Amino acid sequence: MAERGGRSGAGPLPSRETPSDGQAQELSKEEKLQLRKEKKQQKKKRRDEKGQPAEPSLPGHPQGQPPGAAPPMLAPVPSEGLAGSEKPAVGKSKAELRAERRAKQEADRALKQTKKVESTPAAAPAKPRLPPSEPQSMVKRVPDHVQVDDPAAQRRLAKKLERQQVPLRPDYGAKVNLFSHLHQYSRKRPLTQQMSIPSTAIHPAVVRLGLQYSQGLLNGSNARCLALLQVFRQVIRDYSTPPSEELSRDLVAKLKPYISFLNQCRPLSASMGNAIKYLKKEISGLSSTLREEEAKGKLQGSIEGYVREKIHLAAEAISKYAFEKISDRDVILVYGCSSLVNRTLCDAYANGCAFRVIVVDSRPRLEGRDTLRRLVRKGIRCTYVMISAISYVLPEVSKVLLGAHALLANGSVMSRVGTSQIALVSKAYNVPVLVCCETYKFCERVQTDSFVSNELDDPDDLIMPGKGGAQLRNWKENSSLRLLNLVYDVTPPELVDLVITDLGMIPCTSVPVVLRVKNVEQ
Amino acid sequence: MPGAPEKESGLSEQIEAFVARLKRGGERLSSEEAARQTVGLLRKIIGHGRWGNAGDLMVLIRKEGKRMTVAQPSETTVGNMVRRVLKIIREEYGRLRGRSEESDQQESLHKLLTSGGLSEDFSTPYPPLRANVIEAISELLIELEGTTDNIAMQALEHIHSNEVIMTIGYSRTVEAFLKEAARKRKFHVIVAECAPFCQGHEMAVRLSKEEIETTVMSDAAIFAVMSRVNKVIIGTKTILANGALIAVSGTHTLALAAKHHSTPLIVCAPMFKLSPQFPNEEDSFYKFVSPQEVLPFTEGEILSKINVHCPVFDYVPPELITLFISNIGGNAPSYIYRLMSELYHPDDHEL
Amino acid sequence: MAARGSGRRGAGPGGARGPDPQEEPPPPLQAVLVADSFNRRFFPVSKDRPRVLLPLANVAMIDYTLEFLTATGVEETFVFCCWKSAEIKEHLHKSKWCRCTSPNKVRIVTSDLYRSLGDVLRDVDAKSLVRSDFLLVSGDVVSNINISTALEEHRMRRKLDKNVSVMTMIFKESSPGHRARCQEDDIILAMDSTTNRVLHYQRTQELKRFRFPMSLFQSNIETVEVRHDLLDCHISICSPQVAELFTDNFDYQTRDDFVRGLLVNEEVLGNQIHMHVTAEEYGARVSNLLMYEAVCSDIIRRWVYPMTPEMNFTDDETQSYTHSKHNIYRGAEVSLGHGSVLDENVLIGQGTVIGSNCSITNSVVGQNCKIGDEVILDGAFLWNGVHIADRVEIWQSIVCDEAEVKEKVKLNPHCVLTSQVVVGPKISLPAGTVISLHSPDEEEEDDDEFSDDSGVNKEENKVKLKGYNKAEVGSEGRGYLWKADDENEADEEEQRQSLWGPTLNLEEESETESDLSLGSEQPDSRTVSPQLDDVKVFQNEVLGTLQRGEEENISCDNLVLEINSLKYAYNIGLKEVMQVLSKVVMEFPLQQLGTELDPQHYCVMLIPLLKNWSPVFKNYIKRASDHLDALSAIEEFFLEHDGLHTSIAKVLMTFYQLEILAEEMILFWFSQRDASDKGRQLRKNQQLQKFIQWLKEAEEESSEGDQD
Amino acid sequence: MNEAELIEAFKAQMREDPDVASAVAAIRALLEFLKRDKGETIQGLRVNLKNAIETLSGVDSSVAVSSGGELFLRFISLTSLEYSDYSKCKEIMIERGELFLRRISLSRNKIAKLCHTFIKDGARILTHAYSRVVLRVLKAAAESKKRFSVYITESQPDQAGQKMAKALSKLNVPVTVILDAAVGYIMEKVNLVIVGAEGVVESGGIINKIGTNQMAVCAKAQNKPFYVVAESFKFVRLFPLNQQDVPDKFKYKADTLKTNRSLTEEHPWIDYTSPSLITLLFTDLGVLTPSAVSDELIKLYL
Repeated sequence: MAERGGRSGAGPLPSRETPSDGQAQELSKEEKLQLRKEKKQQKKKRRDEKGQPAEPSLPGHPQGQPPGAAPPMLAPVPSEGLAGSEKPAVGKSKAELRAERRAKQEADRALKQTKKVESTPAAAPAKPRLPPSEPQSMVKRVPDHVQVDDPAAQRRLAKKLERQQVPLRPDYGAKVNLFSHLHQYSRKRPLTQQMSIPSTAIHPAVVRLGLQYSQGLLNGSNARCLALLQVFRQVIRDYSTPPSEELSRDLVAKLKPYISFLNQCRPLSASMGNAIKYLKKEISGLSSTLREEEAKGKLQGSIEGYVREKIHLAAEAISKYAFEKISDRDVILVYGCSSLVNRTLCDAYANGCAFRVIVVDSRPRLEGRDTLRRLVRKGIRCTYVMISAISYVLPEVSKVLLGAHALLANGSVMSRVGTSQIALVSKAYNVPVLVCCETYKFCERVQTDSFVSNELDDPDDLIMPGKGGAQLRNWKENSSLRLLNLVYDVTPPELVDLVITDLGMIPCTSVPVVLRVKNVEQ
Repeated sequence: MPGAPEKESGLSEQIEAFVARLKRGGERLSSEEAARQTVGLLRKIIGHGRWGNAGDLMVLIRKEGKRMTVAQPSETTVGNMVRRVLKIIREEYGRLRGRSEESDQQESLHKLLTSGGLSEDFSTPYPPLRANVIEAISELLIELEGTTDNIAMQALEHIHSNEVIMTIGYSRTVEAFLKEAARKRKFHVIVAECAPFCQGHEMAVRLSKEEIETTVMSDAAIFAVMSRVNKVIIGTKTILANGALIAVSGTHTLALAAKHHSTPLIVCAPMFKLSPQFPNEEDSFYKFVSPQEVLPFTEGEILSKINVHCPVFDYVPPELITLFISNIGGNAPSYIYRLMSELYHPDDHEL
Repeated sequence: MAARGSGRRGAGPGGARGPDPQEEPPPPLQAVLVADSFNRRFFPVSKDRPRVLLPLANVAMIDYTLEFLTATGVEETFVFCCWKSAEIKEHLHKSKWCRCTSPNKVRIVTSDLYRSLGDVLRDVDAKSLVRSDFLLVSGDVVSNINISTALEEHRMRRKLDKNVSVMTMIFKESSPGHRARCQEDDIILAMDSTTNRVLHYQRTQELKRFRFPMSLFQSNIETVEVRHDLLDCHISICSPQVAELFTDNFDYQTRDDFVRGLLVNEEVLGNQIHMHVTAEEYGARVSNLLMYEAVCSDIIRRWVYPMTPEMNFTDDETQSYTHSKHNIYRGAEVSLGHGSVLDENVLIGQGTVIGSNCSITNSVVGQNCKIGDEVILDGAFLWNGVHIADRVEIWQSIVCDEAEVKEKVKLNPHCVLTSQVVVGPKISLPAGTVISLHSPDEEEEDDDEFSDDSGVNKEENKVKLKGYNKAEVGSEGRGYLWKADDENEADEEEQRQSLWGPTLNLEEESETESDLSLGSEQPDSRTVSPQLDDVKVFQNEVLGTLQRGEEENISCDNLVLEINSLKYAYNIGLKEVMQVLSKVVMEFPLQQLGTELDPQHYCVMLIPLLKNWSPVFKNYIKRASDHLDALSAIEEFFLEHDGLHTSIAKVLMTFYQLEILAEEMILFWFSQRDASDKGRQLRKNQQLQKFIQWLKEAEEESSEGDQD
Repeated sequence: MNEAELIEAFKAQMREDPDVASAVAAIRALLEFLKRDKGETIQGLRVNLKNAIETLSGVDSSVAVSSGGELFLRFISLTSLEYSDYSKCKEIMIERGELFLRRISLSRNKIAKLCHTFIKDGARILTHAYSRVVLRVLKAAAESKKRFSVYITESQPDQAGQKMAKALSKLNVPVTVILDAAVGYIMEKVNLVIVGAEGVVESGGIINKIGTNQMAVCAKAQNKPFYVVAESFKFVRLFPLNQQDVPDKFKYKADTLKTNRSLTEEHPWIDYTSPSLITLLFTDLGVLTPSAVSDELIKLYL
């Protein structure tokens, strides 16, 4: 308790960070593990002291933003772990250690259980005639990255990571209450800082990819997914089955830490999730009779196949369908930067369709500028406005063309934040809203608002570059000021007129239908 | 009077400077200042100007007023103040003529039926008119001083504890309003930053200084977050005769989002922002600044091939607004027309 | 002199001792506006209207400049006019700037003797007009920059290390390839990014590779930055020293001379130049028609906010516009026929009538124009009172006041019709056509602004070109094609080039041609001036050449060739060539036989030589500056040899008769106040006086001759 | 002055000036009646006028007439309050009556002046049936060098739209006549809707030629502004809740009402448009929001 009090009362973040970072460098991995154990130990003790239920609502608790008035700062998980538990780390009885080990084993078993449950939906389609939206997928575990406020889940995560020898990424800055269940990372402190490189556990290609994700060099669910698959191909190429192991098992096991590493760098996109699911299925589907080379070849092939048909061909098909909907003298409004939409427009223009484009953009990402450059280079007439000015341009717009991050089973569209807003205003000016989305981005999740499962980007991005940024620059010192840099939002189905997919044009309410069909055909 | 000429030249220089400032986009000139300066100048004009009777005075005011108004159409308060002054002149003149108040109200069916003579003339000179008018104007100035506080006073009637309030950009009135409420109650404010100028940042910082829990977010997130908001409280540039707003761009989106989640939208605006114009000449209300704000010049060659727009204001139709809070209390948009007719004389609607 | 003195003194302790906080408030900001470009880039357009009065979006350029100055807090502006000064005066008197209420007092200074920026600044110094730091701009700068910060920095610097920094140039960040970046003004410069000090400054035009002096990088400045992403706004904050420096160094003609001069022998003068880079605001100079186009459309696209058409900053009621979507600006009582579309970025002046089914985009239409039916205007700039008949197409061209385009005419990109020209019907002008009522060869007569292309085979031109060529301007056309006929191809090139900037034909440009096209900015495009010893050697070489020429009387052309080759060999600037040549020639007689001889004898010796070599001189003495150089060289010579004073008149006479030196220039040279006392008493010499007198008369009657 | 004369006077008014609003005609007739009235007391006068109004609405059962009549009555009573002596009072009435008529004769121009600024260059306008005021407004717009095109519903059963179309094409405004059923189709093309009104009721809603309501509903659905232009003498003290609530005497022509057949298979001639569907009303009293209308009426009658 006392120590906790000290912690919550601790001064501004940096002062707390530095020691932890310092250790991150000097401590060897073993020591770290050691310390982690300590921490868990104490946590357990603490939990025993006071009942589980009370915990999350306790003010100033390390994790778990309590409702109502927020404490000044959230102590990032590992740092406080380290900060808290050095001194006791020295003396320690064998018994305690043993006890821990036992506890650990139990936990592992428990985890295995959950893993099984989790993997069922992936397996589910294998069973013929069974629609995927049956019980199993309902009991599907809530992903860790949306329950940061639940210490139990966090501990589970931490445990899992450390078993996989993946460092846990510290949260950054104070979070908005409403989003206290999400991670908030800082771009300036990537995961790799706390890793010994070359890492034994993680394939260098994956590390690179992870960095690219966390630094925001790779954006857009398509790009991210493609990159991921490329990396996996390389991983498989370099993989060799250790003796007395079965490829189909071991490879999956090997991939797991990679995935959770990437997940730490930046929560997986739906597209990536689906791709991974597919890959796992492929691997586990391998017949044990195959020789290693054949197996690897087979996997390589299936990955290529996936990329080809699910992404490239799909895009082609979509741009074909969309072309029917784009006519001369149209004024088309696009938002942000969607590779699919860009491609569609360029194709349409190449096919001699004379239309104008209005590119809408929003801080802090300003991806629209990218779109703008591409389209202009192709020779398309463009207009560029900020999202706040849409109600000025909309009267002249004839169609709104939007990309999507994922299509959820209840028909709502998950996409770059701002998309829903544009759909809303377009409705007010009764301009039809079209969404382009490949079917491989469809997922069984359902979601009704933009809060439950979302992603927080680096809050520092909101600070205005140049002289304008003066006000916000030292927001961390200001206890009652929060910066919210949301990544996605959810557009309710009634705001979307139609979805263009590689299977043709469908109303977005019939997403579950598509999912069912897909699963059956697989 | 002695020294009149140089007084006048000095005055005309002041007017010149004011007009010039307005033309240059009125560097961060708040509406309240604009109003006060306008009234101040007009008072000077009345004080030093050469005029015999109410008639020529009104002509004079109209002339100068017009120049100030056209200098920056988006700054409607200037025009409003000119109209107020004209109204004052009419009233004072009427009083001197010994006409009772209500007989000089804007034309109505009633008047159409009853009143005898056609439009009155302002030709009869009354020596005390100058003094009276100036006095009345001074009162107007005093009224202007107090507006913000009067609005802030009502804060507690509208904000209960623990609610989540959204606002956009920066507005002195709203700032005062929220701070007032914060003295008694705890609540959470979400500020849309309002790109490209991001006045929202300033707002957020100022609020958080008062220990109000504040969150800044980009404009794109307005709709995403709206579902958790209990009230939207915004300021505005202008209230139009039909109860619509000309407010900082992004407000329309905000209002639509509020409507979609049927969240009440409250507008804090002092009376001097009421403008008897109708949204037909929208274009003149819209104000466009340099594309630089949106897309930097360094973007290079593509600039010549594209169009970049950076409107400063939005038009928000009245049906999206729940309530107006002005320095004289709360009103529904449907009642704005009445306030208008009390503030301005119909003949002055176009200067 | 003062400048240098103070410069050195300040270098030491000044830097250490910071500025004391309580200073007297800075004096009212002054500005020097040069309402003349001292070149003829805009000929023939600027024959009818001085350049600063050309309308940008229907408002004269100079108004933008003045508005910029006023907005940025200038309280007194000196407008220096030369070419067509009367018109400028009139315009200014009518404008709001001369009202008593204007916060910016505008004083107009006119003189026909200004031949370059240098002259203006010398005059500023002579009249001692500026009291403290002042803004230096030319009358064709469009900008909304608020220089207060730059000014602050400037003053601070000057306070910190006693007046070492004499000038702060203002640049705007803009990536290469930006349309508003004028290729001619394209620069590359090296700066000290900590102090913002300019270390090296160089024009990039038609330079394949750049040379930076090693010293740049050897010097103890650790943060050297080489930048090519800057656009020169042609706005500079100058300290009074600048004017003095111009006075001290007579050869400074343009600001670039000054800058280079200062940078090259910085250690000598001990003066520095600093720079201020702005990212947000806008600033550009209309230096050719391409820039005209660019700046115009930038104004329409509101880059120069708040100086937008509908703001009507000139307070001219005929200039009130309403602004609506897609940057459409309409003046009062504009009438549009049914089916006519204003697509985007269009400005239409008051009282213009447009027929039906026209399509207009990215264009500016002046006041009281008449436009027929089914007209297509794209990137067209019509000035006031233009008449466009039906079915006309105009692409990226300029049609000046009261010009008329008959039906079915097509103007291809970069055509220019100056005022009152009539073209058509039913012809299509090829790209880059320039048509004016002034025939290209009448220049020499009405040539106030003395400049380059003096009489390139005017004789044969004289003969032809009376009456308009129907083939060129159409059956009902009126106007001369400003494209000389085959035998002087260069001339035509130059003509088009000088109007629309270089982008049009960047192919091979012979030395002379670029001279012509670049007008007074010409010296800049050459690299840093050479070391003195080079010049010495060169001089001897030239002397040798001439002697040989004398002995084996080689033809002048060959001599020229020789000299040119030498020039390149030693990398000598035209200026130096001028001086050296005249010097050598003057000294030639003395070289021949013993040093001292009496004036008559000397003249007898000299004059035939001059006669022989006049072609050589002619080849080099082209531009105004050349004349002055020659004259100064001559003066120098006579100052050295007091004995020969008396013969100066005779010598000049011969130069004049041989049409080597022009009378204006001689007069101008003579009228320079700021010569050394020796120079003055040289001028006292009465033969010279007489000669000058005679010249003056001659000029008067010739000018009288012009009137009728 | 007996009924026949009165009716004759009324008809005469309509005949000699086809452009006159029936309300104005009624008021003129009544004024005439007043002049010739032999009565000695205010009360008597009132009674006679009441009957007179009855007879007039017998001739023309439109809302306009009754509103005009009511207005006149109100006017009488207001004046009578000021002057006790009857004869004095009467001449005042007559004098003011003339004045009043002169005033309202100007009202259309006033409205045109107010409203035409709302028509932007290149606008596409939808209007309904034939309305003199709308015509005047469009004329004003055309005169101010604005280019706009107009869609008109032909408006069965009397095809009033055709008449409007002719009038407009005289002003060489491009005009298209559309089916009444095509309103929903055309709505997304147009920028604004302008209609006239027979009567403006207390709620701020209007009573107008059948088909107006559907037009208003469509406009609302597509968020297009729906403007009403009407002179102030069309304001009538009436508060219909819905179509049923509008009195039959307004819905059907006077003669159909006389032939007391069951009205079930008769086509109503007018419908009621609720204020929530109306963006703005342009009257000679200025530009009013629907809520301002009741304000006016209250001022007059309370």
